[in-house]
Amino acid sequence: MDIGEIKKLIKLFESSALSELELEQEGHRILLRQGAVIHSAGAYAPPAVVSDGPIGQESAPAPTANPAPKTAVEEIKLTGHVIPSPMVGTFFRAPSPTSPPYVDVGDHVRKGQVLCLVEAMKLMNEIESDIDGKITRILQENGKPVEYGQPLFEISPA
Amino acid sequence: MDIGEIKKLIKLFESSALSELELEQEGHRILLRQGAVIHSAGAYAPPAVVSDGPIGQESAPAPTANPAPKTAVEEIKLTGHVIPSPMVGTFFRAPSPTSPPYVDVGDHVRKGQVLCLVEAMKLMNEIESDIDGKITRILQENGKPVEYGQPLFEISPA
Amino acid sequence: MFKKILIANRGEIAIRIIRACKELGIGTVAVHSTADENSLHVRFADESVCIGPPESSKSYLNIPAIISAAEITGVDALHPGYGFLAENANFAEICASCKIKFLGPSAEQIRQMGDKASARELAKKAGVPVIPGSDGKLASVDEGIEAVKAIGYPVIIKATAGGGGRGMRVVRSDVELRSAFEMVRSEAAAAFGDPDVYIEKFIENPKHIEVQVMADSHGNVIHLGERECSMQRRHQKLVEEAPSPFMDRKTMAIIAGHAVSLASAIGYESLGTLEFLSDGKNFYFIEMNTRIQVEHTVTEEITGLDLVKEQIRIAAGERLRIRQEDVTFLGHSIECRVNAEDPFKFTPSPGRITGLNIPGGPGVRVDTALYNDAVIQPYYESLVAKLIVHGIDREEALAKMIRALSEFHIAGIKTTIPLLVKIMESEEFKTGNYFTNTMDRIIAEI
Amino acid sequence: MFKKILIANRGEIAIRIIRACKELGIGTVAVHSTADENSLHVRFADESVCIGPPESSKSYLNIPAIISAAEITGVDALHPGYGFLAENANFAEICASCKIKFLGPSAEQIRQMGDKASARELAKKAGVPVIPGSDGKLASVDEGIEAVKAIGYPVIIKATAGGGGRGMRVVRSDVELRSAFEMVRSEAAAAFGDPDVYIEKFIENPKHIEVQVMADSHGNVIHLGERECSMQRRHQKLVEEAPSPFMDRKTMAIIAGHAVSLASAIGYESLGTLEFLSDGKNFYFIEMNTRIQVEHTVTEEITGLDLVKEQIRIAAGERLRIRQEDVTFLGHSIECRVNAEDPFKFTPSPGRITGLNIPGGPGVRVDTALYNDAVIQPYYESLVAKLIVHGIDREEALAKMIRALSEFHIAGIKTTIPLLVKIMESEEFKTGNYFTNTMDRIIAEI
Repeated sequence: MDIGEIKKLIKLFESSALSELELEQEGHRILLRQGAVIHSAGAYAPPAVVSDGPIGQESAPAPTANPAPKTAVEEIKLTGHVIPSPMVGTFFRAPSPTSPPYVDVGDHVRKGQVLCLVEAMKLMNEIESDIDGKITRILQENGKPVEYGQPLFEISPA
Repeated sequence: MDIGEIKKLIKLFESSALSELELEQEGHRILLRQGAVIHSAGAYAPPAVVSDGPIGQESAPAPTANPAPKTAVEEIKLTGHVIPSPMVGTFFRAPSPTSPPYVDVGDHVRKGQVLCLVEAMKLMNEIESDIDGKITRILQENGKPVEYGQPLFEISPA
Repeated sequence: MFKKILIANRGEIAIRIIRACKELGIGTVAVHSTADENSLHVRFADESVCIGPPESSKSYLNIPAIISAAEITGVDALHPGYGFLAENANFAEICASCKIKFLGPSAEQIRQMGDKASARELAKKAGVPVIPGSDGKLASVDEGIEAVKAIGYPVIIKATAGGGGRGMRVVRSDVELRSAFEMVRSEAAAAFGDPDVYIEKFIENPKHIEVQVMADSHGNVIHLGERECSMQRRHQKLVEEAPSPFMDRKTMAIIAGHAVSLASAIGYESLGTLEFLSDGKNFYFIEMNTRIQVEHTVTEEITGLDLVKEQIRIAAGERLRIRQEDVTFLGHSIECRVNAEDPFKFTPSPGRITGLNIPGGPGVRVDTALYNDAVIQPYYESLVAKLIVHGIDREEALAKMIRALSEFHIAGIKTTIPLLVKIMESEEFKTGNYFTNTMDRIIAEI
Repeated sequence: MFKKILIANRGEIAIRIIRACKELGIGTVAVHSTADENSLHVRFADESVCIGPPESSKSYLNIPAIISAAEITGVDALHPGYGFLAENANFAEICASCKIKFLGPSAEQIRQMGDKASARELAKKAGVPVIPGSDGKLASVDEGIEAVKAIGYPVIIKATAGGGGRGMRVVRSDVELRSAFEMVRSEAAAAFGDPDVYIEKFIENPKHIEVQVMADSHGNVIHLGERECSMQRRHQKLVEEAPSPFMDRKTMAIIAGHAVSLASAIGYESLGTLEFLSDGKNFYFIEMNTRIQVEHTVTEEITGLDLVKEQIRIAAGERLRIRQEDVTFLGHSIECRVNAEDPFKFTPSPGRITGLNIPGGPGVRVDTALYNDAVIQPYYESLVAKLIVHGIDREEALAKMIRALSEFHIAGIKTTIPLLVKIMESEEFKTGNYFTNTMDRIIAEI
């Protein structure tokens, strides 16, 4: 797809009533959006109502200040198998502050192997791997809070 | 998939009630979205806010009860040259209740010929034809109110 | 005052609480299920934590997840809203043990008033009238006839193990009682495996009247007048108003006095609502809600007070800022509950909002989590908006409600707005002459 | 009472009037230009008539078209709103001659108070203070110095033919007066072709205070307290509140008394607003508006009255339903005007609304014609919404306004919301210590 084609596509899109257009072909992908309403296609898309729109509401306050890790993680594209946090709590990579971590990037893990702890209500919950594979990423920081469903590890299946 | 095909697809999509359309074929993928905001492209489209939506709000009162003539006229497709009312007032086809009408369907008229009267604030305003041609339709009822811009006559140009 | 409050709820009440916190300069933490990721309560809070999957049992009712969210965000108090965990004594206890101030009364008070039998006993002890009856199961029909002597007909025979409207019969004479007694016993045995029955005074056309009380931790208890909640369908309130158009002021003053007595007697602390049934002359305490109510709004409108703020101030240990004699009632307020339901079949109607117009103008208030493009989830209760009006008198409030309902457009889902219009235009509502059984009549007519 | 009223206006005020009519059971006719076909005021009215093309001069200012619309729809009264034809005495006269009741005072009263010089004379006659000055052009600088003896410095030298802030100079001593006198004269001669000048007392930090009066056709005149309107940019009000946080109650009572005297003196009938400048101690009548004002809302909030309904009742010949001593003021109210403008450059920003969230909850009122997908037209004034809050005191009202502004999202156009947030958070507004020149300081700081 060359600039000329893209230009035509944009023109077409602008004259349409569409709010979003995504086109993938021959290894190219193009995503067009207009209108204030839609921000991101993912599950974390903010609702229309609080979007700033193309012109911005300069001093309109950002409505949500999510805990930091969430935002950071959202920017990472996860390609492998993901182990999400099954609960709200605090993420610990090791059984005690002085122990070595359960796993590190590059480690091979087996299904059922403990990967980390999530502390909730003073209880330490062991989080196990649900597949065999190699740890490719650790997505949360030791000692930091995690929400329900937040990705903890990325694993490349064996 | 070329621009022509995409254009057709967008047209189809826009005329549908869909909010999202994703098509994948032969390695191409296209995703179209339209927000809740846009209902119909026409200039007379009711605003989103008072539309009933696909399911209807059975007893939600019709927000506007326009004077009858307007609604009636809007349903007629006008193909010829239209003489609109240049003012709000009352439409009269003849100079007096006992006189014959200025024009009738089928009459040939000349540019500048008086077609009717519109009474506003006790003043009779003569409405003239702005082209030569044949009267094909009379769009308002004698003695009934007309709004600004409402079509009065349809004329087939000579 | 608190620094940060976690709101263990969703929808309009979560937003209501966030608004109160913001106006008091208190930070807010929203919790939400994965289904509510894009909800307004999440957007309007300062922080948010996802606590579980869509099902309430795994998210909004998930005590460990909520406590854990409170701990990782470092809040010093928690507001339960209504529904979900709002009247769960265990939850209140756990909050206390985790040094998180629960915005409500103590676990003990929730327990005392949560059990109907115990609440009835406490009321009797405090001299508050309860529905007279046999005070326990009847050994024989003759014992029943003896019991009626004290209370008079009509009475209702009820299965001790019954509930949900089953296993009960209204009788109006000894003859009827004799013929119905064994019938209800055998029905009860068949339906609940327990033949025991008791009798209770039957109120022909009952009004459901509730009294708002407010009690601080220093022993001060006041009431904020009554709310008329008789427009119900299957015990679900649809419309509430304040003051009651039916009750006379003298009787109401006595009922309100009883509400204050009972709250004082148990050393109550926080907002609370005492519910009464009345036939206009007599009135009987039936139960107490130890939380903020959906319909607290109508009391706010006529008193000018912000009940959620007052609730927070009480929890922070402040003294009530007004005395009973400072409470003034101005005009009349009506609330309509807009539910995502078929307005006549009452089947739920979840879905995406594709068009929205919210009424406005003088004397109109809307509490809602709706926005254009919001998705109404099938997992939770169907209340999507509360439309509240305030007029100089009942006539103005009613005209305003009809006007506001005509401006309220919600496309993409079905709502109860058409039903609410019918209620507002009914003769019974217009005259204020309606009872807990009036909705059946209105629905039958549709 | 009237059967049907035509609303000769558009936007939020047209909707405001339609709402009042609906609640009073009066039919409504909306008029609109072709640009406003899809506007909410057209949707909410019972009937609508298109009266002309987008330009105001050919539609909303088009007297024959409006009268004609009134005649074909058979209305018995007409409400002009504010702006457009609201203070056009000829229009009021034509309505009267067509037997259409104009919802405002008589044409004569509009004329009397519409002319500043005549209004000043009437005020002086009624014993109401006006800004002291030379009462006419000065023949020489010595005459000027003589005139100052009575009023004291500082004074302002103004060109008789001047206007729009040009041809004026503030002077603080005889020396300055002598040096500036001829300068202003030659400037005036150059700019307006007329060298005549006069002098007037200059008020250093003026407050713009207005008093709402209400007068029926039976000679009863009452006031509904003041509105503080000093937060202005180039004489355009941005924020209003009631009561004034700056004026002391004793002075305010005197000002309100003068407002009632003047309205009585001219036999005024309808709603009206008398505007005063004050330095806190002294106050001077400057002009009267003989119509409903944009900011009537804050008076409604603290009095509980519906001013538009009262205006309609007065026009229908009813007596005022309350006496002065029945008027009560409860709490505090603030209004923010949301304009479709760049918030810092003040350039208009018409366009399509692509996203909208309107604030709600307790004590929040929004008067607007906005809806999702509405198009803000470039032809008309830029006011798109009024956000009004009511709190138990000024502190609560201010916190509520900041909270409500944070919930107000309008996408697709620029609005003054960010500027309003800055005003609300400014030290001057917080303390109530602001004057008609405060906005300049706030804007300069941005």
